[in-house]
Amino acid sequence: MNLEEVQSSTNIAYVVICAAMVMLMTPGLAFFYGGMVRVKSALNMLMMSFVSLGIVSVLWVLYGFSLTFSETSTSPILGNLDFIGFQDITVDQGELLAFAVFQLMFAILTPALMSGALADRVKFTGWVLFVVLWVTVVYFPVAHWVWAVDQGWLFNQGVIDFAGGTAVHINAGAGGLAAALVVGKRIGFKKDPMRPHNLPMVLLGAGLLWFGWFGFNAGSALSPNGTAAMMALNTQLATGAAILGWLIYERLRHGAFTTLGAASGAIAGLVAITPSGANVNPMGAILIGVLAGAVCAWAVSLKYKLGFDDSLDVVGVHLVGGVLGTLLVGFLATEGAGLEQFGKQALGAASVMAYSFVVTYLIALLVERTIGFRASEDEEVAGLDLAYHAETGYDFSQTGSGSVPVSAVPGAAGAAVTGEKKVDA
Amino acid sequence: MNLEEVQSSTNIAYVVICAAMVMLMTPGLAFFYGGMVRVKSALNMLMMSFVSLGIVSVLWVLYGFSLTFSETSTSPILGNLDFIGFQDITVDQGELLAFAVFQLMFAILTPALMSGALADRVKFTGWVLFVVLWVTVVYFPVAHWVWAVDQGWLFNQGVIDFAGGTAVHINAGAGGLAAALVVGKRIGFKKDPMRPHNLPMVLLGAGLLWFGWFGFNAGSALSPNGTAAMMALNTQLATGAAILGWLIYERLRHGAFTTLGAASGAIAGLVAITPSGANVNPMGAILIGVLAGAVCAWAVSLKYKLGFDDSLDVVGVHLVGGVLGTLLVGFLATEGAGLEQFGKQALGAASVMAYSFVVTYLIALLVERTIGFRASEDEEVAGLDLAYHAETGYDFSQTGSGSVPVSAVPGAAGAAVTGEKKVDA
Amino acid sequence: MNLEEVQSSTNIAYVVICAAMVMLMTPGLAFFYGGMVRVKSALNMLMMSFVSLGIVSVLWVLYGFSLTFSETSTSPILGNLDFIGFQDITVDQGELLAFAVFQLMFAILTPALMSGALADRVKFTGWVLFVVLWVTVVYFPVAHWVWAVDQGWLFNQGVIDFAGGTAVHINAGAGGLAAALVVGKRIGFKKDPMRPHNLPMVLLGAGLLWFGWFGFNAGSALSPNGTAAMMALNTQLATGAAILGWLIYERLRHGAFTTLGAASGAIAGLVAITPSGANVNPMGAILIGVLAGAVCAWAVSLKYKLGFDDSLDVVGVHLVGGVLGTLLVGFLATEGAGLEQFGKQALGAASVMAYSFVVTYLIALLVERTIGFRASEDEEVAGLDLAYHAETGYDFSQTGSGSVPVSAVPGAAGAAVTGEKKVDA
Amino acid sequence: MKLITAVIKPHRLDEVKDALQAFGVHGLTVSEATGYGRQRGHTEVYRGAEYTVDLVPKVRVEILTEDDDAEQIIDVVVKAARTGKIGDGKVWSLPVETTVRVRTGERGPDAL
Amino acid sequence: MKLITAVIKPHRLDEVKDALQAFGVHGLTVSEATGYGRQRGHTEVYRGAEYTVDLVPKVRVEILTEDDDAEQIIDVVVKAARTGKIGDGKVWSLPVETTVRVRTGERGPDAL
Amino acid sequence: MKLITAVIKPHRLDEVKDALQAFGVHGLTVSEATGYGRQRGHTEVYRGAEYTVDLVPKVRVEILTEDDDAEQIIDVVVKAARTGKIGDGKVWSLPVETTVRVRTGERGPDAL
Ligand SMILES: Nc1ncnc2c1ncn2[C@@H]1O[C@H](COP(=O)(O)OP(=O)(O)O)[C@@H](O)[C@H]1O
Ligand SMILES: Nc1ncnc2c1ncn2[C@@H]1O[C@H](COP(=O)(O)OP(=O)(O)O)[C@@H](O)[C@H]1O
Ligand SMILES: Nc1ncnc2c1ncn2[C@@H]1O[C@H](COP(=O)(O)OP(=O)(O)O)[C@@H](O)[C@H]1O
Repeated sequence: MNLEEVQSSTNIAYVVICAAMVMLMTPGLAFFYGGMVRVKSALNMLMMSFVSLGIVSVLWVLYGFSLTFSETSTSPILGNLDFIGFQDITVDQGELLAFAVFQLMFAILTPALMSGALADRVKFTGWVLFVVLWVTVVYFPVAHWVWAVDQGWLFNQGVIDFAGGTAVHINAGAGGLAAALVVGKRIGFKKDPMRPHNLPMVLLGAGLLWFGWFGFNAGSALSPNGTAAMMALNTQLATGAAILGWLIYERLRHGAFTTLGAASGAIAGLVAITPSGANVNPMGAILIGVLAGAVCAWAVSLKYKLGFDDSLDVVGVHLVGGVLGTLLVGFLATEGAGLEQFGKQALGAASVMAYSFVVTYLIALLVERTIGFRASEDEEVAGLDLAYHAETGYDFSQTGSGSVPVSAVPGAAGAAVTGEKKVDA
Repeated sequence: MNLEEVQSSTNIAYVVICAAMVMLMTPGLAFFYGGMVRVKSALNMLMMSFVSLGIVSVLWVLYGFSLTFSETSTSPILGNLDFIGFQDITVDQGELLAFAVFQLMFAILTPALMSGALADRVKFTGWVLFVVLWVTVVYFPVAHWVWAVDQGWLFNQGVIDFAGGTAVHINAGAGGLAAALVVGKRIGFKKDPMRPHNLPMVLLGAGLLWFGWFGFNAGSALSPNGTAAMMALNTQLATGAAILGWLIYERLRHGAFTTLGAASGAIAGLVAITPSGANVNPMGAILIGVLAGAVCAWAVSLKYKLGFDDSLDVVGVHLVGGVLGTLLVGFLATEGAGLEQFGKQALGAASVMAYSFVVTYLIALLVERTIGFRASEDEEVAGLDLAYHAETGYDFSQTGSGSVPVSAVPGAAGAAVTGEKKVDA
Repeated sequence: MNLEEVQSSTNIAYVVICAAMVMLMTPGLAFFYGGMVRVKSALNMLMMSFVSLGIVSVLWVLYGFSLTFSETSTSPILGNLDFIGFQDITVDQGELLAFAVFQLMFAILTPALMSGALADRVKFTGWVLFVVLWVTVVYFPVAHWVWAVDQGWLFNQGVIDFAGGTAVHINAGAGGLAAALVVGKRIGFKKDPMRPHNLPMVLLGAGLLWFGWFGFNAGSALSPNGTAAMMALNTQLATGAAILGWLIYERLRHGAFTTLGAASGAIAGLVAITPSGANVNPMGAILIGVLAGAVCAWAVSLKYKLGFDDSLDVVGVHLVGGVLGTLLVGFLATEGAGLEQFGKQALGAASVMAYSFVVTYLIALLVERTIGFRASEDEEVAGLDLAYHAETGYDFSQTGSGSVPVSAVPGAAGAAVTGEKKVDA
Repeated sequence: MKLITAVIKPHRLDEVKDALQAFGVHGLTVSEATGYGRQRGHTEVYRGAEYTVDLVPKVRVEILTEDDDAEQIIDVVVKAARTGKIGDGKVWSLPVETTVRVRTGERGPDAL
Repeated sequence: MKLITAVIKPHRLDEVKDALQAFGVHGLTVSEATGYGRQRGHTEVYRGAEYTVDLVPKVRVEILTEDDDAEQIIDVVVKAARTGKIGDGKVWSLPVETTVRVRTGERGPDAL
Repeated sequence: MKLITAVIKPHRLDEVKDALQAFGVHGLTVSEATGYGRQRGHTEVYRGAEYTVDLVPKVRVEILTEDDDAEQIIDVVVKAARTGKIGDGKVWSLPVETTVRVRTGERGPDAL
């Protein structure tokens, strides 16, 4: 046992636990989004996130990790196939394994973020195909650009993106917008009220996201050091400040301090502080937070002004918050702030945004033209939960069976058994 | 300060935090199960888990830890009484203390797992007595067999059970089946619909379980090293793959991708990967996961075919998943895979299953014959929440008091105060 | 890299992750309290906690951390202004930064605890002002008294308060009582039923609090060592024992084992073990827990006997549990127990209680006399959610829009658009 | 036309529905209710405060029918809903003046 | 027999129940409703989208009674439910043709 | 006075409300219901157990009105609620004997 090994053990402990925390962000996101939609499609919203946990985990081992972080790639654009199937990675490479599971959680979360733009109106199978294509063609390359040390072209340009302002938030925000444009507006957009069916669930999601984000941001240091500690502090400060920013904007503009605003402000702050890492100081973090809260509070109204149905404000929060945070580092960085760094930041933001928007648009079109992306009108009106999941979110009825008499029917693959539920017998 | 002390400090940090994560699994389980039952017994379902947190914590200090992990025992069957009351353990033994609190969480979770087999129909006092007897007579010995290094007979046989495929999941699965047989079926089993009252709560439980399971699985390395990192990765991969396995089976067989299926698949994958640790590689973990998802999705229908009321599928998920995972290691282990290891795995699975089934059956009978285990028909029909907990899970009514006029009554120990609530005055 | 640096890295990992866990306690508290109130003010209850996350984060950087923990202060009463704005703290001071973010979470949680005493009846703006004043005038000084090593007067007296029995729980309990007296009783107190609207949410809150409390208690060691491990174990034991203590009391006194009792018992146990740290042994922790459970179960009835409306029992649980835990250490400490230590403990408890009660009373009066603290009768009857947050917690209706036809109205700053929702356009 | 309303125990809904279907009634409307009468509620306890909750969960079933079938339908419902214990509920009928099927505008018996 | 229906403010339910009990009515059925009339709802705001929610929560109380008591019961309800502010609600009565107690099959006044 | 009850599809509630308002009806009471008739429910699947859920969500709208307006109001409701697909629901009217405005005690037409 030597010093390096003990430090490595500490790093593994840190990164593994942070990975678990980031894992929890995807269920957290599911609740954050799920509480915001109408009850008839709440389960579908939850499932859009949960299925990403399934799909991306498998793709990551198959080729995702390799395409993103293969150590031997020489391409500024994409990794190579050396890590395919994790064939040669053994338990002796503890830090690499910890890094692999940590980064996997980012790859799971990013497509899930886009589901908010598509709430209540897409086919579940279409979404599954979309996620497969999107992580492959958009996420893995972009993450390589930004994070593959000494390899990715944005990394080499000196773009500061500590934990994912570009690769995660701008990427998901631009992609979400493109997909929402392809899929079209919800029936009743701008006309029907579509109020959140469960605001405490939204806050639960926000709370879990916030908790997990410490793993996301501070964990991105990969080794627990002063940078990690500063990032943890900055994460808390920006988030707290963004809650205040959003609430104050909302109170002035709409007359109430809303719960949804507090939750949204927290997320906006978390998004905006993500790129900076320990490159800003605590006062800088507060400034980033309060600006992100107020600007995103304003930005969520863009969808009504411009008429695109980004249902749960992926653009307003993730794209705008991500861009804001990415650009502000240019000016607020404790080292090297100035026009030059700002230029680099703008380059990073713009190139990820453009690439993600265009390619996602094409992917969404492809899904729509092949297996279909948009749900049918009847499915959408009745609610996607019944249409794709054959379930109802809640049953608080007195009868304990939904006041709904139930009788057996011919199932997909079974015989009818009238008068009682059909089981797999 | 020397190297060993710093490594020890790292280990303590790791194990203490993992212990907290495993603690959270029991509330997670409570939500996972609680969301699945009808509203009228939801609180009872939650309480069956929460009371285990109380009971087992106390028993652990009194004698549980000693019977399981006493360092000086020479018995292959049971520990001795050296650690009774933790009398001689001091703050100098940090790693031992961390291990004690970490393992305590496993002892809490395992009996709680069985509550799913007994949903909606057992007396709360009966359950309390059952948990006391069960951890004492079943869990502490079996955990000693499997995990007491160089002591337990299954450990000495070379059975691979990294984090609890046998001691936790097969144990709880077989015990749950036995108890369900003694207690009998819910009124209306196979006839009434008994749909989950809150599926988002089921997903919340699944999310918290998943998060905590990183502590459970990766934490079982006790020191953060390559094994821990590999286990963390494998945990994520098997779980993700199992979601896909379950959803695909369900879509083919029943025509829908259900939310309950996704949640159940995740748990099935977590269960099945538990025994392997870092003994399988990532592709092996994916294989274990996808098989666990599909097989368990099929196995939950056994209760209808065979006619036992394992209400929330403890058998279908924990017993079947646990056996599958335990056996598959025999073939998939990166070192020493083959028929011999398979034989050892089968021995471990079979002996735990047999012991747990028989002894649990007797314990359940004892409880039924003494203080009574099964609830009365009236209590069951009206719902256990009112019967044992004098509470109602939810009150979303406009009146804020349940549209229910309330007036005071003679309480257990108080005088009647007509027309208003009786308080402890 | 030297040994000290590696140990420092371990400490940072530990403290940063514990800080994240303590952060999660405030959302946990929000759910714990939020589930207990009537549905019409549930969001307001949640917001009272969430806004503390915003306010205190900002104040902490501005002056809070400096007033509490400035390293160069010579005052036994208050820190100095050396750390104002965190101006001179850099990433080289990793442990200090980690400590700062860790302690920030305590400063956020403590005022939030008081919100339970004020449920359903205070102006949101009044609460905001109250939190600002309270942390400044009460929390920062008191935390300095107790925790500023070699500076605070209670610290120098030798009062044992490992993780916050005095500074957090007695402080919040006494403050909550004072504020509740100023604000007055809820309309219908003692007459109307005010049953919890969502007990599973209460349990969710309790579960998250419990999880986070491992960070709170064990994390307070600041370095992972035997003390940390013992504290983690004791935390679990006292909490488990307190659940049993509360449930048994309740069963004997009121005839039922309630879910709310189990959740409340857990919190009572967590509160009571907080001051002891590793100063008691595991059997002592169990004793503290079981006493805390039973005594707090009795103490929550005081509000009906004495006629003050401490709505969610901040006094019964935090003040009584905090005093109990603080005093019991005097007798149960493994080193130096006895009358002398008991005297010190009593001094600590009494001085914090007296200071907090008096100063909080004045602050609450000030808020009431200036911008107003108590909500109007109409707002209270209709529910604070609509009055201050313009939201409804849940909408499970079939129409997906609350069976509530919705049409646009002139908003705070917009033009009327009849027949459809008004948006920010 | 008559409107028959039945306030019954929730767990008898299935039986009532089946019996009505067997009789030939092919439509009904159901809603949740609570009520009290001879049957009173239960006690709930929250942190030592004991409440009597008077109102017991019930289900309300409404059936529009032609005059001639009304008496028989009442009998069918009463029989299917009965458990013999207090709280079984009430059935009553009201005279209806007009009935319309929304989809077609048909009136009277054709609307059923 | 009459069926008296009252749509009232939720927080007056206790008073109405108590007043009816004092008067001698020992059974009633309650359900949740929303409504509007002179009293309109409130504004809600979700991420800057402002909604007017027109419908206000109400509670519906139904009482079956003999013809002779109907007028008095209406008065009792009206008095107990009144706050004097708009939105206090409406009470109306309908003629009932048959009433049956499910448990016993008793009809008419005996069914109450 | 008449009591007009409409059991309609939930997502037609807005249209019905708007149409009534346009017609001049300024009060109504709404509650949740489920029902079945020609339109049956859907299948749900939970861990391989398939259920047919017969009852379909509906909304019940009640309007008290003077006798003269009743027919027209029925027409307004029927028109606004119609989608032309099965399950559009039913509208019926009952004769009301007394109506009281709780706030003022006014009776009859003045109570509306
Ligand atoms: N006078 C009444 N008016 C309206 N509903 C009533 C009346 N009396 C009883 N009910 C309804 O019938 C239900 C059962 O009545 P109850 O007297 O408890 O039982 P039973 O009819 O078997 O004697 C009550 O819960 C209530 O919903
Ligand atoms: N014409 C009507 N038909 C049915 N219900 C009505 C009618 N008018 C009012 N209501 C019910 O009565 C409630 C109170 O009516 P409103 O006009 O607001 O107050 P008030 O009766 O005190 O003037 C409404 O919320 C609604 O539920
Ligand atoms: N006989 C009946 N009595 C009471 N309600 C009925 C009756 N028949 C139908 N309904 C109600 O009307 C709704 C629509 O009826 P349905 O037969 O499905 O459609 P449609 O009227 O368009 O043919 C049902 O869901 C139910 O709520």
